[in-house]
Amino acid sequence: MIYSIKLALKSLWFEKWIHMLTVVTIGVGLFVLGLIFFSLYNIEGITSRLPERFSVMVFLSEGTGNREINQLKARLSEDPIVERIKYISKDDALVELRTSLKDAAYILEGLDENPLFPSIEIRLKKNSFDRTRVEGLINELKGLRSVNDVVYGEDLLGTIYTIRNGVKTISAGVILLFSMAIIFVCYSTVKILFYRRKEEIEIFKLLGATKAFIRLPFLIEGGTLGFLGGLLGGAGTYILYRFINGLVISDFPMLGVMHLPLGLVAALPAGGAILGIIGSTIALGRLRF
Amino acid sequence: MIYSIKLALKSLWFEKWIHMLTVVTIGVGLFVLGLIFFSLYNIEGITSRLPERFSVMVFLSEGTGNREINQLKARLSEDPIVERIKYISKDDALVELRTSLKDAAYILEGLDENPLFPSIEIRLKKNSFDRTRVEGLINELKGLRSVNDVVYGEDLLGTIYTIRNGVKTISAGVILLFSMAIIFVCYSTVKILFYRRKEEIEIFKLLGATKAFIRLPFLIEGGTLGFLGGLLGGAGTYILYRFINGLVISDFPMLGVMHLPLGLVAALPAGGAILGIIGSTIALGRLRF
Amino acid sequence: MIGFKDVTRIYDNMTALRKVTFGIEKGEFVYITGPSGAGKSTLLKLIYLAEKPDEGTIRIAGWDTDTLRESAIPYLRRNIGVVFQDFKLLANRTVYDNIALALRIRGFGENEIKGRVQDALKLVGLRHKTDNFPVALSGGEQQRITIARAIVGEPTVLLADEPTGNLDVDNAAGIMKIFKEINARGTTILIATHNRELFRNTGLRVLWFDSGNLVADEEG
Amino acid sequence: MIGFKDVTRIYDNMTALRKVTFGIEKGEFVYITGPSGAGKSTLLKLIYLAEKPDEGTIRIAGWDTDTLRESAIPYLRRNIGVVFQDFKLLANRTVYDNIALALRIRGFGENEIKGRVQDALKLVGLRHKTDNFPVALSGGEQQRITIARAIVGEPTVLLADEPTGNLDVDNAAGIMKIFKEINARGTTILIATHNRELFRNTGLRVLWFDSGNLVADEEG
Ligand SMILES: Nc1ncnc2c1ncn2[C@@H]1O[C@H](COP(=O)(O)OP(=O)(O)OP(=O)(O)O)[C@@H](O)[C@H]1O
Ligand SMILES: Nc1ncnc2c1ncn2[C@@H]1O[C@H](COP(=O)(O)OP(=O)(O)OP(=O)(O)O)[C@@H](O)[C@H]1O
Ligand SMILES: [Mg+2]
Ligand SMILES: [Mg+2]
Repeated sequence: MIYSIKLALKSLWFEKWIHMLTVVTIGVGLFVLGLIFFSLYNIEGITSRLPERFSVMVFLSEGTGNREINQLKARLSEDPIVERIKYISKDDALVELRTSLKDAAYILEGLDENPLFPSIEIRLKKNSFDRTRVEGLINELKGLRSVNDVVYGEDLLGTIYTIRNGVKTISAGVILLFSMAIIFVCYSTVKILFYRRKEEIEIFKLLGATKAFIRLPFLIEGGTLGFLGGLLGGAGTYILYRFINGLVISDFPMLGVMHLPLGLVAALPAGGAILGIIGSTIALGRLRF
Repeated sequence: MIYSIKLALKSLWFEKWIHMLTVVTIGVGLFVLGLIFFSLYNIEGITSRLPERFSVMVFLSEGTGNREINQLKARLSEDPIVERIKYISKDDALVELRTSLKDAAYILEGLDENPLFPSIEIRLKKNSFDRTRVEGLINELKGLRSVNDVVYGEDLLGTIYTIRNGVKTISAGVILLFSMAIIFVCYSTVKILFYRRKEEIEIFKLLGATKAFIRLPFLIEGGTLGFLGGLLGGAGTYILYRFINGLVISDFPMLGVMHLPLGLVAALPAGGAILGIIGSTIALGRLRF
Repeated sequence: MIGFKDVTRIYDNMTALRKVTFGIEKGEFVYITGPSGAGKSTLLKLIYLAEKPDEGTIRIAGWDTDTLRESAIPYLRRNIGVVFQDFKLLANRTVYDNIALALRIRGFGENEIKGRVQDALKLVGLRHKTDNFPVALSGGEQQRITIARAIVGEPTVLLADEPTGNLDVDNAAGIMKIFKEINARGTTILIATHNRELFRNTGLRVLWFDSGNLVADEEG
Repeated sequence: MIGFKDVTRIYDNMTALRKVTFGIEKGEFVYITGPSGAGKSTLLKLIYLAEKPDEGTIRIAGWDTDTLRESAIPYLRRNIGVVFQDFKLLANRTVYDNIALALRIRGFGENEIKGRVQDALKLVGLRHKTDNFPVALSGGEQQRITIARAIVGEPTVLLADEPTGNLDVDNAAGIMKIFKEINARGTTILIATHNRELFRNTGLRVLWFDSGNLVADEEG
């Protein structure tokens, strides 16, 4: 066992040049995978933050009394999918309209009296965002006598779902593709390693080495290569993350700060080691005496 | 020469298993590069199409005569950066406002008379999109007596530039990174090939082979591997393109159809062959007798 | 110790050994000879299990090769020291590591390995080459390293394939002396050689092969 | 044809050849002998330019190795056929391709190559092994393939390093007969061997080496 480790380390060091290239290859592969997970993580983050910003407007009927309004407010506050509600009086509504019309606000100057209705703005909870429940709530509200109309971004709702599903579909494809690519790279790397050692393995066998004795150095070597590749890939991902974040902060503040889960950076070396060992095992195949 | 080609092909066939892995590795690398170029191409396409959709609204002063309006229209039509103009009368404007307010359009019901101004919508040319010239035009228009106000997406204008520059910066980094990665992969592949043949090369030398005779099969082999890898990468890119396009058409019609320049698909095998030959040359290094 | 019964080995269309039958007792010293391509190396390969017979059965140290479990092969091989005709030295290990490998495979500790390897190197007269790589050795030196590796594990059977092909008379005599000493300590020895000088007038047993047939079994 | 003047070759701290001076005329048949590690192979390596002398000068076929341009080396080597002590056969090529390689490097056409390779294989008695890979050959067969490769190009100088180390008496005699025929046609021949039987009573020139020193230059 100790000798196997020594053997593996010696071999790693003895052919350090060729192994450096291997590590870089695996590193690049894992870097790409890291990048993809990073992108997915942030896309998921951004799309899942969207519903939070999405609100339902409940326009109240003219002449709805305070009691009814308070009842409705209480009913909505209790609803599990509602984050918070905001009551907007007729006057508030006009101010808001004026603000949103900006330069074109002068079109409101001809108004004699406030034609707007009081309304309640409902912000939905981020996590319990569930289309059928949202629609259920909306239909319930529409049935109320005190409610004149409910305006909700039906289109937006659909779009968010489409985007999320699209992202998920693409994600699945891309992850599958790149995982396969990385396994291929690891496999081919170890297979090449193995081909180069064919003669050595032959001699080991003839001298009476057990299969475990022959395999162990390869597994250790493959694992180490994968681990180092993962370190490299992780470092690359982290550096790119810092770079992108710098760019985002200075040039695209509206996108918010990207997030790189530290677990991902840590997972790359571990994943690399596992992939390396799997690749080595496959590449070694079934030894025969 | 003929023998060198035969030698290369034989060697390719003789070790077809290991070479298949090499081709896959290079293929994956070139596929990633293809993907990046594809993405950049489409991001460029989308951002350069944005200004086309961007328009400047010129609100005319109340009581501006038809002659003045026609003069202004003529002046604008002549401007090299203007794609086309559209005159919107007071009535048109109200219809448009009503449409854009949708469900909330009832707020306009209290209006006695149309409070809106006639306006001219200017669509800017896509190609001659140049910030300073656009601002020059806007300032000129603001100075006119017949013009009440000019509304243009100053923010949007800035954002487009920022996005474009950001994309370019990221592009440069990503392309550099991946080109290096691919050269590394090619190099390491050929270096491994070379290591495996070290003994063979030694024997060739001792039998009196010239350097060209020794190098040629390697270059042919490296080139062929790169070419096949490129074919694979190109095929992969094309398939993904079809897949994404299918997705886009069915789920994100608003993004428009993505474009895959056929030149890119063709460039991958050619680029692969060149990279393979470069990699082989570097890997062979300086032969000594 | 070693028993061949009607053993035939056919490569593709080439019969390397044909219905060979013989037995070797524990502690015997036997030569195998015959012209190039007679099947000498094939015979040794069958004993160290690098080849399997197409027909017939082989018994080694009580094991029947027909019924031997694959996982037992390494342990059987550890009792057999082999001097390969083509040396089979690892080009990327030093002389020391090449010889030590035979012991490391057997799970020896580094201290014991050190002593044993140095002894074996001394025996073949190459202690000054301990840290060289095989490529830096002359043909005869490589051959002696191979011999050192075969004997360092103190095997119960020693197989030597043309062990003096690259050695001058004096060195060859030295090696034969070592073999005889090991044999005296009880090791069964089989030497495949075309060099009749080695066994002439020794009175030792010689198996003569020609084109895969055992043609004579006599004293040298 | 070949002239050594005060040639010394030192590997690291090991002097393989020390101030060696001799000359060989065109058409001579010379043996180089001495114990294992004497420097025989090193001497041949210096002639086929695989090694460079640390001191002294070597002249080969009118070329001075000091002033020889690197690009001329392949062309000089094409005039020298070498039987390597460790064979140096390509494991992934058939016997045919291994021998043909020597001619392909020289730019021969495939038709001429075919005829010549078959002739050379016939000469060493291995026509039936044309399509085998080296691994499927016995030690002596590999050695004869190496010899066939060395002579197939009809070199002006033939260097053979222990060419009969893996051959039985009859095969060795056959090979020596071939060498003598080639020599009769004008080829200069140098054979490094520890096998004194080869030159005993032949009356041919023998250079004796010991620990890198040329200790005798006499008739065998
Ligand atoms: N793997 C193989 N495939 C096909 N033929 C083989 C193989 N190994 C050996 N042979 C053939 O079997 C015959 C016997 O080979 P073997 O190596 O046993 O001869 P040998 O007696 O050791 O000869 P030498 O003295 O030349 O080493 C030879 O003709 C050889 O070509
Ligand atoms: N590349 C090298 N580096 C270091 N030492 C070397 C190298 N090549 C040869 N030697 C040493 O030089 C000495 C002479 O080697 P050489 O191969 O010439 O011997 P030789 O006469 O051919 O012996 P043999 O009959 O055993 O083949 C040997 O002691 C050998 O160890
Ligand atoms: Mg043999
Ligand atoms: Mg030698």
